[in-house]
Amino acid sequence: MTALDWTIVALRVAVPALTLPVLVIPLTWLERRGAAFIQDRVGPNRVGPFGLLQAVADMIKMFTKEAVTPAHADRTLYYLAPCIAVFSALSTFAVVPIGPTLRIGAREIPLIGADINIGILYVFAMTSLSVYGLVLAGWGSNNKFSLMGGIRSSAQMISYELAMTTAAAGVILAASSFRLNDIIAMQQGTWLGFIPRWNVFIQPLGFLIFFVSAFAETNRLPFDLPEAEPELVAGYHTEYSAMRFGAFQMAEYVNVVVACAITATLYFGGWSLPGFHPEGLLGVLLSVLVFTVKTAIFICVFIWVRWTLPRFRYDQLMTLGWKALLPLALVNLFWVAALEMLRLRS
Amino acid sequence: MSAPLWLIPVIPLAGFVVNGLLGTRLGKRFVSVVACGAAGLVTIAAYTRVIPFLSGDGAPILETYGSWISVGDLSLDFSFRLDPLSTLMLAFVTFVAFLIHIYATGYMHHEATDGGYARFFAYLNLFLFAMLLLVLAESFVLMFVGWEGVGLCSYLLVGYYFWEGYAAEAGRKAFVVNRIGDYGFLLGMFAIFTTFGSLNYTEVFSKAAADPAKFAPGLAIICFCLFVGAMGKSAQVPLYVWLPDAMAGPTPVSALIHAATMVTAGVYMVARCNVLFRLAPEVMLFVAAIGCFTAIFSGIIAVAQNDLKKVLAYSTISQLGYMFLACGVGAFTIGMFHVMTHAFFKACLFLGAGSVMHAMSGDLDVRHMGGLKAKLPITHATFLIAALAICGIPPLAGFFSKDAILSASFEHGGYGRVFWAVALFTAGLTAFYMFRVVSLTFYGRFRGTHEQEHHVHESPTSMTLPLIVLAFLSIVGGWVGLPAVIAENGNRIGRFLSPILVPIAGHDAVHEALPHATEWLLMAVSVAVAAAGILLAWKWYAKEEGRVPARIAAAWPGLYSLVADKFRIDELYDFLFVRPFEWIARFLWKVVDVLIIDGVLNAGAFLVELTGDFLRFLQTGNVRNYALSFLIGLVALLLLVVGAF
Amino acid sequence: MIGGIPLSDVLLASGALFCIGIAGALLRRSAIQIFLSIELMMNAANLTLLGYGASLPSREGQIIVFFVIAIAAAEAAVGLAIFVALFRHTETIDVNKIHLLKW
Amino acid sequence: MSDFVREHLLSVLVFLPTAGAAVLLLFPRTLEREAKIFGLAIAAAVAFLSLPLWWRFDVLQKGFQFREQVPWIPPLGISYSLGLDGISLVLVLLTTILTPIALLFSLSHVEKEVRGFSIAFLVLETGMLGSLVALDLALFYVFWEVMLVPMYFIIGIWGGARRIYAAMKFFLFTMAGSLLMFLAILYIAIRHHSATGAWSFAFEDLYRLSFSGRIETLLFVAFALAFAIKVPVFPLHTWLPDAHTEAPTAGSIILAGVLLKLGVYGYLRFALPLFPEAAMRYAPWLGILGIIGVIYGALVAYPQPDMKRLVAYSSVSHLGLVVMGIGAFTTMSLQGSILQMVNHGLSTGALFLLVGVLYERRHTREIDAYGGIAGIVPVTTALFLIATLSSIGLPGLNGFVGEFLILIGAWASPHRGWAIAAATGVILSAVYMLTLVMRVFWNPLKNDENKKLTDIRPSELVAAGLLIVLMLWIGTRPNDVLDRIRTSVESLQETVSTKRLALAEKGSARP
Amino acid sequence: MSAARIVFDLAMVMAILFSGLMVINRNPVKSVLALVVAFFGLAIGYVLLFSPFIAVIQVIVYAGAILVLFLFVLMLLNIGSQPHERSGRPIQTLLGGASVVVFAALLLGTLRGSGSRIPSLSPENPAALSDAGILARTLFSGYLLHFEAVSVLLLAALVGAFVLARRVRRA
Repeated sequence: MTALDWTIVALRVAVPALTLPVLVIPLTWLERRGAAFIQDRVGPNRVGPFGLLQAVADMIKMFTKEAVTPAHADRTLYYLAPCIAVFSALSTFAVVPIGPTLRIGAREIPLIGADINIGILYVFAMTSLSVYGLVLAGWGSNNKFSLMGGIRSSAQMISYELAMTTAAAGVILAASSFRLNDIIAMQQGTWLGFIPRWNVFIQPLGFLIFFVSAFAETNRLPFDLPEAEPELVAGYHTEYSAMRFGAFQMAEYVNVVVACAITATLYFGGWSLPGFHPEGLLGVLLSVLVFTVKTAIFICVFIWVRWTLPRFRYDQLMTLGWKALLPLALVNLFWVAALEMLRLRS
Repeated sequence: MSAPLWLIPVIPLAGFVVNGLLGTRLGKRFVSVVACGAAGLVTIAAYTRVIPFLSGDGAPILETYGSWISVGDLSLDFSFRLDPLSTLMLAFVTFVAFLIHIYATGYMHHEATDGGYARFFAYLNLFLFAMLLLVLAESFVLMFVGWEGVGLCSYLLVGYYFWEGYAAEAGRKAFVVNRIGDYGFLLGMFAIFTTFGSLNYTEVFSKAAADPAKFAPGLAIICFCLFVGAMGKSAQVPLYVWLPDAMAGPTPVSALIHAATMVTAGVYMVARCNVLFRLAPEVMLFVAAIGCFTAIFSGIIAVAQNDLKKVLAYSTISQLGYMFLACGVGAFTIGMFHVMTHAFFKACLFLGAGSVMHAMSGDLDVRHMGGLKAKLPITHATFLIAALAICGIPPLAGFFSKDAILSASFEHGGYGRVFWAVALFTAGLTAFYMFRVVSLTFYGRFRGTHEQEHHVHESPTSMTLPLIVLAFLSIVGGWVGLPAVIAENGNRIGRFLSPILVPIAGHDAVHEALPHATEWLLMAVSVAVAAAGILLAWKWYAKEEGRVPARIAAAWPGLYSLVADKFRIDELYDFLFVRPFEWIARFLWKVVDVLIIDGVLNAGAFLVELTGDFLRFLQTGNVRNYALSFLIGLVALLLLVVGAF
Repeated sequence: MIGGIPLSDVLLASGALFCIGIAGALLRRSAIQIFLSIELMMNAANLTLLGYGASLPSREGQIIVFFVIAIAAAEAAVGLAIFVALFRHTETIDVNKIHLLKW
Repeated sequence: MSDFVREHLLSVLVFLPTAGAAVLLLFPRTLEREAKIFGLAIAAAVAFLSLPLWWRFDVLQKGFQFREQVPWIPPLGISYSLGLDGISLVLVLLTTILTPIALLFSLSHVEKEVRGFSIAFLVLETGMLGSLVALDLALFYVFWEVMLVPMYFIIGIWGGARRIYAAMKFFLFTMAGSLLMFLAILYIAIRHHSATGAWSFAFEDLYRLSFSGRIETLLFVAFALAFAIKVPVFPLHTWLPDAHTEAPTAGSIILAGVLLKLGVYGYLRFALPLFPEAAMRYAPWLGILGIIGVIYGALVAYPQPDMKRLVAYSSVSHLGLVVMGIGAFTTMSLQGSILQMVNHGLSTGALFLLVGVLYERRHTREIDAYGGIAGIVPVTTALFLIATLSSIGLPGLNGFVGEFLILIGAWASPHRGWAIAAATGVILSAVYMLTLVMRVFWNPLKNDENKKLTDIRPSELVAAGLLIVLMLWIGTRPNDVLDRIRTSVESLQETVSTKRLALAEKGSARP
Repeated sequence: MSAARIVFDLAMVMAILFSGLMVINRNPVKSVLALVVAFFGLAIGYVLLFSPFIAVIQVIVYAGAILVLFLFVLMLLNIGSQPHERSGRPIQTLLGGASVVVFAALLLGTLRGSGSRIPSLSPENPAALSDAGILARTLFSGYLLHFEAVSVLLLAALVGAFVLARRVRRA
């Protein structure tokens, strides 16, 4: 392998790893503006045009603030927790294809961190690890609110992971592959010329479940019980401040992005559009744009939902997860399986 | 037309079944009709066979109705035999039974419940069935069926008043003692089978008669065993104890079973096996001795008894002794002759006693009676006749048979003379105690309570009629066996029965007859003795109201009470057998079974428990101990494996 | 790209893990840690299975491991439930203090 | 269908009860009476189906009839092979007749866990029939143990006051024996394998084997012990009084009627042909133990204060006689013994049944609690009397024939003394049984509670009446039974003698 | 010395180290964590042994579910680090240690011996070995029954866990 190859590999890893954290900045702004808009407020508008720089300012504040460490905290875990959170969040993105394979001369550059044949499983593996961040934060900061948060998050994430995975199983079944690129590939083209062959149209139920579970997995409202202010102050990150708190924020937003990206990939054809065949560099860039837009839309939905829906009660959360989503996910799975059988017959 | 032999026992059996199943519901009248009907029918049926046979040449008739048991070389048939012996028995058994059935209808009339009444007659019919089976059987085993059957009926009828403790006891005693006899009988049969390879009379007797030398040695055992059976059934010393107690049963039963028929089964059996017995002289001697001893022994006891039926019971035993004496001295026919006559007069006596009892409203103690002659003329007359008959006063039935026995034992020579002397004395004794009761009952003044005195009355016809008939028979019954001295070949019965004395090769059955003079002398002596007995009793009890005996009793109180207590034989047996038996039984149960055997087992169980108690301490409940031991085991195994290669 | 791993490495690694597991299971007193050690042993076994599976080569190895993991999940669920129940009663997870199964 | 039944009559007989039990499982608890009736119906059906055996059985044919053979565990040569000879025939019929009778009696008496009761009985019947017709030692052992379990529950659940103790005792005794037997069976099978190279548990194969003296002795003892416990032979009998006494009436009926017989049956079917030499060597012991049993049982029965206990000990005595007959090993004694097994089943069954009738009314087995009730319950008394007479061997009833044959057979055998000793049982049995009758039914009526006694119920009457009819039948026509066992007994004797002959030759050949 | 081997050995070393930590650590939460890492290392190893599917399962199920469950329980019962106290059983500890050592010696010795027999593993087509699809086909054809059995087992475990952990209401 030449040095160039090495650099390309490095890029493939680095680009997402660097862009994602940066994305947090606009996202916080977007969120706050969105909140303001929904709540009919003005929102941040002092710092820079439309308060665009507000997020940057916050950034700086966080970096410069003193990081307080509680006396009785279990240091190792206390420090470890945010790192895990960020790590799991970022590493998930490694298998998400942001665009088709880029051909420059003889060289092929897949626009994806690592195109492993079990990509989707990898995603789940990583998300399942992300729980540790929260749990350890809860435990390490040695504070009953945090502890409660930790306990909640662990139970919640395991529960919803089930529903999520089962829903995704529908897609995997349809694509008969774990590889995300294959999943995108099978979603290209249209039915009757105008309906795109997106999974969402075949398995809307699956999509719904997946999306809802995504909220839970990312601890966003209406499922943000681990950090439910009224009861638990700030849940698992009560004791965190400064950049460590920032890390959690970052992790959360990265998770949101990833969740949306995955959703787009699984159910909305990822970077592909019906009737659009990316040619050359331009085409590739366009398709990346398509992907970004799709993701962005979902992010907006995330924000919208956050400021619209009230928080669930914990037992309701569990009930929903175990008694509603999981069975429905199974129903969806059977439905897909039935379709597949029919397809194989014909 | 003549009935098939199987029909004869079956008729009463049918009566038994009908009464047993329906009797309770259908009431006394129906029951008595069925029962007496059965008895009457069987009598008729029997005589349709008896009469032709009398005129015949006495050759046995065999009738076989299929096989009963056949295993290996043992094969038993339902086969019946009609020969002089069984004919004789058949003749008087059925007839007497019939009479007694009639009598019983009157006697049992006051029976409280229909159930009891039906039960009684059902048993009676069943008895008849068993008895006839016994008589007619052709093989030992079939006879044994009847043999035990009659035993059963006696048990049931003795225990008829089951709610009376003593009756229940007596019934059980009767059965058990009989069983002891049957034990002998069984072994006898086994021996016969192994010796002769068959249990049918015909084969056994013919083989024995044909080749005495071959079989003689084994026969002593066989005969002894059989005689043990006879002892049990015919109440000979030492197995006589059940008979007096058996008087607990209703009087007709005592008359039929314990006087006329069943108890004579032993004699019948011995006579039946005369061939075998004749080949075992030592056993013959034994039989005679036992008979003789029983006769006098129970005669003595009878003297001191105050219970009318008890007296009759002991006299029965004593008479049975006579019969065995006869058999013992080889005069089987005479024995059977006595069986017949005895059946008549003893039945009559018992029924008379029953009638008295009936009049005295159940009281049987002669000391409460007296002067009943006036109140019970018929009973008195018949009783008197029968009493004279048993005493051996000519020309009544008893005289001929008893005298024949006496002379037979006299002419038998050797021990025979001794037996003769004893028997003669017994005859006197018999006369004495019989007339003791006669005079105490019918003469002198009434010694009972007033209500008894008012209540006393002659019995109904149904009871008196049989009495009269039997009395008549006890007069004429003996005339079929007139001794040669009185009428040349007057001994019809002897001739009739002679075929059963199968001639044995090398044995001459005929023995030289005594000179007539001696015969006359003997007769005179016996009559004199009897008369003496009678007069003495009359004098002491009728005239002097028993002062003399009272004085005697006072003189030797020990002796008197001993006799009055029947020599305390029951107590002796109780001490010798019953108590040890119960003691051993308890010992085996409490000590061997519970203490030793179960003890050993429980000890084993306890040992296991103990071990467990120690081992359980390994159970520390500490997981790590278990894990550790587990690992150590694993290491050990690995070391083993590694060591292997 | 991959391959060329000597089996002995795999086996040694699994052996080492297994021994550590045993040590933990035997020497620790906290029920949880014992439990963890047992899980560790299972994984050691899995490693061996996969190692042989790869070297034979055969897919059975993976399949067995798959089952092992599934069963481990069940076992963990029940085991932990037992701990919870036990802790409610005894307020401890020190196995030395828990000997209810004693005679 | 009917053809199928004809073809596989034995299988049908053996497994119909279990099928019925399975169906019973579906019954809801509340349908108690129905459960009883259903159980009874099944048992009755089995009895009905078993009747053809009686006629279709070929009296003259040697060896087993109604054969069925299907490989069961081929690698071990274990096969499901059933067959019937005269000896098993009579016992099979005894079983199929006694079971419905027992259930018929229980119709009006079992209250607790009725469904389970019926099930237990049906399974028990399968076990009994199975071990009677199994011709494969493994199969036999399976059935043998199947028998054990339901009986254990029957005693332990529906029994009297000390039922647990009794059940335990029963179970441990029997188990101990049968385990020894199991070892022996395994050893034989292995020997067969090493001898022929083929695995087999089939009786026909195994009895071709011959063993050296000591081994044979050991094996024989193992077998004999198992069977002796079941019979039970004298020193091993103590489980029986407890089990019989504590078991519910129906249980006692079956226990006494059939289970005990299986001991003797097993001895005849397996121990004798497999180890003739040892069997013959130890026959005297057997006979003597039998005699001890006769006398001992009778003596111990006498002072018992408990009706059922008394009857139980009488069983010890009767079976002692049976064992003695087998020890004597003459044609007559053998046939007598087999017949006597049936007789004992009938008479003792009837006795237990009638004692049960009283027990269910007064709820006591104490003899002294009764007395003089003959007037109150005439029918019961009559039936009891008949049963008693049959049990003490009154000629004309079944008991006599068996006793007579055994005793005369023993007398004809070399051991004449046995007959003399054992015949005393004739006296003793009269003593204790009549004492029982006297103390229970006769004597003055002292206890007022007895005045309220009600006489036998129709269902009970039918049950008892059936038994008594059978008693009379066997008593008057024993040949019907004897004919059917004759050939089997003769062939048994000749197999034993031939095999002994062969052994003797080998012995002479091998110096 | 292929790259794969280096990576593998490193992963294994990591796994071993952290499992060691897991054992040594007094704080159960930390031991759990250590084990998570160890399993992660193992997962890497699995990938290199041509079984990525198993590797992922390992992470999802073990790291992601089972161990989280452990943590959950630890937190639920609030079990912090155990105060060090002498176990009342020195002999046992001694014996345990000894036998562990012996066992280790035996095991490793044996494995060395047997491992060296098969030089190194590089199957002709690793793709086939690591293809989840083929694996699935094998699993659902040849091992369907086992699979179903395990599913039943899991259900049973679910119910069992529920019943056991349920807080019993005392009347």
